[in-house]
Amino acid sequence: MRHYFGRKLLVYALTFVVAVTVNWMIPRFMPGDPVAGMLARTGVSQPAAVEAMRVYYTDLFGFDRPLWEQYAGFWATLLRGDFGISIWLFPTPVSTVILRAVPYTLALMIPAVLLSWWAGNRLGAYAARRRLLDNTVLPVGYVLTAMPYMWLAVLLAWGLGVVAGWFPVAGGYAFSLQPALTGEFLLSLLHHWVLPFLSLFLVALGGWAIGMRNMIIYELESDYATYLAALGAPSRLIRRYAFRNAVLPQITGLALQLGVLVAGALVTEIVFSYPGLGSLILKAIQNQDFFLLQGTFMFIVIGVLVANFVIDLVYVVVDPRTRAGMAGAQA
Amino acid sequence: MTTTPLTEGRAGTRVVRREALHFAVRNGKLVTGLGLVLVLLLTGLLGPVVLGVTAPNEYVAAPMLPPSAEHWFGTTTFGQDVFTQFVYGLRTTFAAGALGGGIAAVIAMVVGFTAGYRGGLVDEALNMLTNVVLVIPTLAVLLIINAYLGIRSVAVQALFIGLTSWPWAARAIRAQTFSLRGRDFVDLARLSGLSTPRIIAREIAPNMSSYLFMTFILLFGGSVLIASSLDFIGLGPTEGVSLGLMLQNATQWSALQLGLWWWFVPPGLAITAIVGALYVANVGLDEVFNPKLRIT
Amino acid sequence: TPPSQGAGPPPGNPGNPGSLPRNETLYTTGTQWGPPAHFNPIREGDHATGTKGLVYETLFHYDPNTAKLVPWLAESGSWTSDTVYEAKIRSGVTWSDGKPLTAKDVAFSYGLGKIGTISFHNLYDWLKSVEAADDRTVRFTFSKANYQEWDFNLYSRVIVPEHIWAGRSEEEVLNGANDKPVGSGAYAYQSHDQDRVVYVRRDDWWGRSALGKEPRPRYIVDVATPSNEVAMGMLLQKGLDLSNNFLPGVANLVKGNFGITTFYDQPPYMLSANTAWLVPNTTRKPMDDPAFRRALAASIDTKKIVEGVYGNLVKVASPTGLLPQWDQFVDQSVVGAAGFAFDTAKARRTLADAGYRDRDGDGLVENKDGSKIKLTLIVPTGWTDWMEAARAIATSAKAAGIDVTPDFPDFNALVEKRSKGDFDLLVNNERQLSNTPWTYYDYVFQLPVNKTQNTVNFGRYENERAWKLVQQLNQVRTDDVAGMKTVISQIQRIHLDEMPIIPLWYNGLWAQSSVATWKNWPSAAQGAPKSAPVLWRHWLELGGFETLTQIQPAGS
Amino acid sequence: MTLTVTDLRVSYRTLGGEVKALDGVSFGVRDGEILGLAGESGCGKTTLGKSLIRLDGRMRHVGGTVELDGRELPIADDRRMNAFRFHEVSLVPQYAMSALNPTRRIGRMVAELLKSRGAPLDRDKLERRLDLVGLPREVLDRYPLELSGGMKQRMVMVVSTLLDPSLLVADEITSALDVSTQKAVARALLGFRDSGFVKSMLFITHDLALTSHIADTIMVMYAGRLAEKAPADVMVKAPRHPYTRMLINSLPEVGVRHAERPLSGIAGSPPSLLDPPPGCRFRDRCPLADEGCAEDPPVTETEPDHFVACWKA
Amino acid sequence: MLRLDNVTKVFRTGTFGGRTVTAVGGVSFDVRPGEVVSLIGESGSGKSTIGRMILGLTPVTSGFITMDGAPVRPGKDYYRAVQGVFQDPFSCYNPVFKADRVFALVKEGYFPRVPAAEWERRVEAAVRDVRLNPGEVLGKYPHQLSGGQLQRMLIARALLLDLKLLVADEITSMLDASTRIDVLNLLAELKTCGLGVLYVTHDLSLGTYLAERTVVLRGGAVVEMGPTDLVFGDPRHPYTRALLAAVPRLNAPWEDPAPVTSCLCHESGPAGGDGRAAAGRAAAGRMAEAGPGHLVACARLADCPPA
Ligand SMILES: Nc1ncnc2c1ncn2[C@@H]1O[C@H](COP(=O)(O)OP(=O)(O)OP(=O)(O)O)[C@@H](O)[C@H]1O
Ligand SMILES: Nc1ncnc2c1ncn2[C@@H]1O[C@H](COP(=O)(O)OP(=O)(O)OP(=O)(O)O)[C@@H](O)[C@H]1O
Ligand SMILES: [Mg+2]
Ligand SMILES: [Mg+2]
Repeated sequence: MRHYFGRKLLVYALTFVVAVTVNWMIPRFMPGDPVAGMLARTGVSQPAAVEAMRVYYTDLFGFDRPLWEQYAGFWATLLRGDFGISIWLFPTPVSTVILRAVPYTLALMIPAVLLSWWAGNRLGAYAARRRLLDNTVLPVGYVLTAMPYMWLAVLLAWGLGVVAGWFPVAGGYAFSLQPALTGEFLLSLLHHWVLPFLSLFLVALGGWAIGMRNMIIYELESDYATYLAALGAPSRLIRRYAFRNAVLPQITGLALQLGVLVAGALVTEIVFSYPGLGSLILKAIQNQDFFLLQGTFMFIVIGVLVANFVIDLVYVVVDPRTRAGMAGAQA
Repeated sequence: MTTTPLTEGRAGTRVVRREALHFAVRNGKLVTGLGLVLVLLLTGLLGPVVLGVTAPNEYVAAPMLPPSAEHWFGTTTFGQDVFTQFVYGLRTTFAAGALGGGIAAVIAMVVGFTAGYRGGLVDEALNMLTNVVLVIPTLAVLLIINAYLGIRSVAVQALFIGLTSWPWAARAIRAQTFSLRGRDFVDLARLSGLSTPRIIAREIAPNMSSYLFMTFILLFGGSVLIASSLDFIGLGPTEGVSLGLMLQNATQWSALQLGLWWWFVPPGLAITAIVGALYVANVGLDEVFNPKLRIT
Repeated sequence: TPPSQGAGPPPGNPGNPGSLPRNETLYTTGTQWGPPAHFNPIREGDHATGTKGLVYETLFHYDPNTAKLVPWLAESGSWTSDTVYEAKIRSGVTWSDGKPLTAKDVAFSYGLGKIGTISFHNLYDWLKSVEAADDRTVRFTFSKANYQEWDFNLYSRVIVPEHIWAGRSEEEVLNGANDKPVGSGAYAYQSHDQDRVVYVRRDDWWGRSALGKEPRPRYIVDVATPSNEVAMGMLLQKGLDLSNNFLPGVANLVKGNFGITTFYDQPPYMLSANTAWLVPNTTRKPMDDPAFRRALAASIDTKKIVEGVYGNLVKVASPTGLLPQWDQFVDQSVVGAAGFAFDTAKARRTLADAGYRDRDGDGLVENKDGSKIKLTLIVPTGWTDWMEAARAIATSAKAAGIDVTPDFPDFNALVEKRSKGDFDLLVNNERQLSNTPWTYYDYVFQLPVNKTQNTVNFGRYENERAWKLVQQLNQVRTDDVAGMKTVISQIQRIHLDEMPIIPLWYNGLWAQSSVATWKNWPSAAQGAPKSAPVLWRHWLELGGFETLTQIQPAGS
Repeated sequence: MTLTVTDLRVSYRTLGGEVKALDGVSFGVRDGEILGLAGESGCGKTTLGKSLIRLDGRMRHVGGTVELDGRELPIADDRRMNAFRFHEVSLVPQYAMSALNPTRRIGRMVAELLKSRGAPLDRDKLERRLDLVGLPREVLDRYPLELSGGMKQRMVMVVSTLLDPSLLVADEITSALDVSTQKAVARALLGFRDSGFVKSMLFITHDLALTSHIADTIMVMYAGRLAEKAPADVMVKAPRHPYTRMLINSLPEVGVRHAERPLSGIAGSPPSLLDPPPGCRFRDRCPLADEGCAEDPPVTETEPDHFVACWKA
Repeated sequence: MLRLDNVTKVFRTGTFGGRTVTAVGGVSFDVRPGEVVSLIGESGSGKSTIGRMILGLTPVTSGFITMDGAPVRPGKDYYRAVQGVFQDPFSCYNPVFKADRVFALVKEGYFPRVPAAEWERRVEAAVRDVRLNPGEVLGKYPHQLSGGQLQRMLIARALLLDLKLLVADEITSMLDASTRIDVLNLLAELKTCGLGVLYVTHDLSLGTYLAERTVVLRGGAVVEMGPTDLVFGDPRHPYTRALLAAVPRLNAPWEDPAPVTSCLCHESGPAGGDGRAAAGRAAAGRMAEAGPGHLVACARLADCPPA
């Protein structure tokens, strides 16, 4: 057990260091001067003023110090949870900007990932059972997974949003509301959440359904299933076992897919102007706000690492094989 | 006298191959999937030649024309012919998929074969690398690297996709190699004086050719999707036209809001069709090569 | 739920923190592309829209239609001598915290310019001192009277309350978020979130009685939409009342029956806001040759851009580049003699006459010394309309024999190239409509050329005479229209002969409004208001605020 | 007779056609009898075992009947057959190593399996049987992974016989074990029969020596047909079919040295079952074969309980 | 010819070699030209590992393996003289290629300059040497050949080289009883030509059939070794006895050896796997001599009477 987690933690630590380093390098090696860019964007018109401001802000952001010092400083501030100040949203601290966006992204991601996983697995298991379902669920599943996230999102926004008018197409809650713990506000949150959720959910759903269907078929061919069938066990029991065993690789799959799902969430948010990290990243890129970009990226990395770790934990709980293997139990 | 007891499990690959072909041509999934991809590929390859247009982004007609006999897919807000863009876009998209998938496959193969064959510390180290790349949310990295270097061409885009999308495939290949490495013919090749790279290339790889092909198919599909996502966010190549860029353009110029569905739907549908067909073909292949799946 | 930002219940509406009544709320967008970051009006470039104009105010507004300053916080102002300007501050103006606004606040606000890194610091190159002569009089003493530029300052600089700002450090003045702004304006900040700012009308605003003006919406919600198509979707859903984004293809919606209006109901649909210029790097061959620049100017099919890229939402610029609002300053005789228009044949002729010939038969001309001409036109990546336009420019230049290739670097990279002069051609539109064409000529001709040129004269064009004339123009009194015209005519002659910068088209004053909730939007129609229908930064003083007072609830 | 198999024909559907894996096999197993089934690889042993309990997807029942305790087994009807499985016929499969669900504790799996067959778990009985095969009771709380191969093998034996079936089919259950474990497992099987947990047994292996220790009667198959069936000692000492004889002669005994007594194998290989030639199937390899062998040899009872299918016997 | 001197193999397993498994501990024996030595033991006793170490497929952890006095250096020169044949003939052939590719590989590796016709002649000769009909086996895919044919072709392949030692790792366990005997007879023939054979098996009866000498392994250590008739005829170690007793014989009932309670060597419980303990035992209790060349790993051999 210690061994298993030691190894995992090593991977995570390494990933973290790599991510932080890549992250740190970004603004330093980007073409162009971020401060000059920021000033150019603000449209200050007097050349003399711009020059004075450029000197001032370069110093403020510390771009003039030696690289190693910047790197060390980056780690130091990072470990303090300080991501610096956003250039684009100057003078808002990056952490504030991110923390404002995170709840939206999480509210989108977590249900979409978990529900699609759950429903996809159910669906796949059903499909593996019946030819009719197999011939309907499967093609639909393929079409869904093969869809570019944004395309489906835009179609949904257009169809259910603009044309049908059932759902709003932008924002996290109605623009006429102020955040408050009222039913109206919560309802509005939900109302705005539906479409982005749906587009994420649908695309992911197909993938899981297909994966599950294939897994189940393999499991149903496995020796223990054959043995149970030879002993006349009802197919309900066999399927239950097969499902349980087929779910295990799907859990690993969830960990593998996390990166992709995050990416999907980002793109979807962009389409729906959902005020989460995705929209933020796009803006940070468009405005070359590297501090914000670094912050969001760091946040995503940490999020993915934590999620992976949780999945690892879950896996250990549900799969006796890892546990036995970890304890060093050999037959 | 026949010397060929057709015992199960010992049935060699030749039989598997003959059988594979037999099942391949009868496998609906495989045939539809590959057929669809082929049709689209041919459209992409031959379309531009047949149309005889060299600049798909030229303004050639009145803007916002709906589909007609003259402009099959209508025109854009600028008066570009959507069908011309579409066939060119198919080309680019296939190129991005093939290149990105190809690069990823090569990396995956190098890493997977090396790790699986060498084992030990090399394996551990490569595994670590794989895991790191796997855990890092690659699209986010891609976004950033893209923003950093700026992507001007499909080749560079494909390179980045290839560099980030290999880990799962490397893992899978590693596992396969690992099991093949234990097979005696590998030892026998060693005893015949073959070097490690040659053993991998000549003994192990041919054995997993169907597997490698399936991996490539999946990487290809993934590449197409990632490329279109990047294009869509505006991090695609700035020149030329791809299905993703068409989508981006259509969206940015409010094609749907203005009712220009013919600008927006075909590229998305084509991406879906390419990727979906590849996936379906993959399942088909799986069924062809894996007798267990065949009966269902 | 996201953390709730800002103040508690809105002052005008204590009982109901929840929903804003639709018929009293104006939803706008297109003014900013991200979360409102701060409410510091001193940071003029990036404060939340409305900080200046709704919350904080200026001494004057400017009405482009009458070309006159409109007294605002100042009830009048005048030059008491050649170098002394006195502004009379209105009495009865109070800050939103109840304290009176006095001349001392004004003196204090202008005094902030002494901070070296404040954006209007260069005012002090020619402004000697600011003092409050008494409670209502502010006296500005100049070392050099730049009348044109001063008027611009009069309606551009905000007045902040001294009793709050005096205690702030320089750092905070410059970089503080000022998230509880105390202003004198018609609206008070109510709340903001990542994608919106909400302002609520101050019913005790001084201007109701003093100006007789009352903005109609009780609430203004400025929505930060990330993209045009989303804005268009919301406009169609009637979730927005005014979109100040460039919405490509909106002409279709105006013509169709979607309840969406623009200033004109036919091309160009929009008023003009600024000029897009093609900037040649005049330090490079062959752009250092006026003849080549003129040929380049004539080679560009701007009409194709206007129609193809913008769907007729913009207008082809006059050869002088001066906005339509400045028509009176265009010397038609000069234009007639030296102006240019799209004419590929003429461009070819000009090139040939100047010695640029196609020597190797590839259809593209070479330098006089026979070397190849290969020019790159840079436009920031992601600026799709400009990217499209750049492609069109390249195509039509090629048709005239000039090899131009569009390239799309990142914005920051472009800024760096631009400021270092490391480019061939670029497109720029950074100067907006103002009270005087001087701002344009300042942009075109400013000298000296520095190692880095960060806001003006990117093409590094050096013409001492022209720069002298521009400075001379600056010192013509703003009511001396004839004097202005005389100087401007000479500048125009130089501009058209030398063509240091090529005007392309006028960007629109993007404004598309929905009539579902609010009506009487500014329009060219008879009887309709003519003010600028935008809430962009700096435009509230140019008529945007007046628009708020003109619109009416659709139901009324 | 517990089991009576009459002219059983089963084939596999393949691309090349029908593989006639069982081509008219008839035999009987008495109460309390262990029938050892031996023969070269591919002769149809597993097929026979499977036919008695569950035909897999590609198998087809072509003809013949199987009677157990006087009732005919509906072997071609998967649904009706279910009632007999486990209760009447049971199986210890070749793949015992992987026959247990890897993600369930064994005890729980057994309980669930029994419940699904409508028989409550009798924990005492289970534990007694575990004792009998020498398994600690803790195995019930373990996952299959935590058991060694031999332990799994014995566990599966216990599970398969929990409902005291009339017939137990044990297919190659010792092939993967080394000699000492093999011995323990074989002994346990005998114990099961002796304790009456199973009435009779079909013990399939290709190891004639091992069969001779366990089985009361040995049946040797060749290419989908019965070659010879006789009591174990008779089979070992006085086989009559040339194939059996050659097979037994090719088995080296411990201590037999090449230098002293070189043994010889059987040249050639069995015919393809896709399209077997008519007549005696051993003909091509048989030193005694002549024209007469071109006709199918009938199975004849040369002595009581000794059946041979050979013209020359 | 081949000597193993106190050879030990420790496998590192787990993350970065966190744990170790001693598969072989302190094994010493030798193989002379024209001699068959059989290596016998239960599954996991380290037989294959020894074979692989001799073939240079697995590096030795400690101890020495020498061939004609020179330490083993895996490479073409070594493999010219020492070759192996493995357990599963079906897995020795790459199913993708024709079976005679194994010959082609040999040519490529060792005789690249031999003309094709000459090579063909040599291959056919070798194939005939193993009593196969070249026309029947060449140019076919592995699945078209029987296990015996395949196994014999592997031996033919080895014969193409100037072979001195053949490591035969369970070469008959996948074969039918009748084919098995054919292959064994072939080996017996070869050894008369001076070939040394290390015959690895867990089937005791096969071990005795060919071998001059027998080495019994348990948990990676030698338990008993010596001339085959002595080891089998007069097993002295309780483990050897138990092993022998468990072998099913056609004509004799299973016997249960009298439990040797007094013997220190005897332990109940699973035998395989704990190589470390076995190695420790073997090192501590030196091998005692029970007869001419008959060594037993027993500290108190005198206390154990012959059966
Ligand atoms: N699934 C299958 N599809 C086609 N043919 C099969 C299948 N399974 C078995 N056979 C064929 O049926 C015949 C009998 O096979 P079976 O498995 O019963 O032999 P066996 O005596 O059990 O052999 P072994 O000792 O190798 O287990 C063989 O010729 C084999 O090739
Ligand atoms: N590559 C390896 N890594 C780790 N342990 C190994 C490796 N190879 C073998 N072992 C271990 O070494 C021991 C001896 O294995 P080996 O294969 O030599 O046994 P064997 O006697 O040949 O058994 P069998 O009869 O099953 O072939 C076993 O415990 C095995 O688990
Ligand atoms: Mg079998
Ligand atoms: Mg072995």
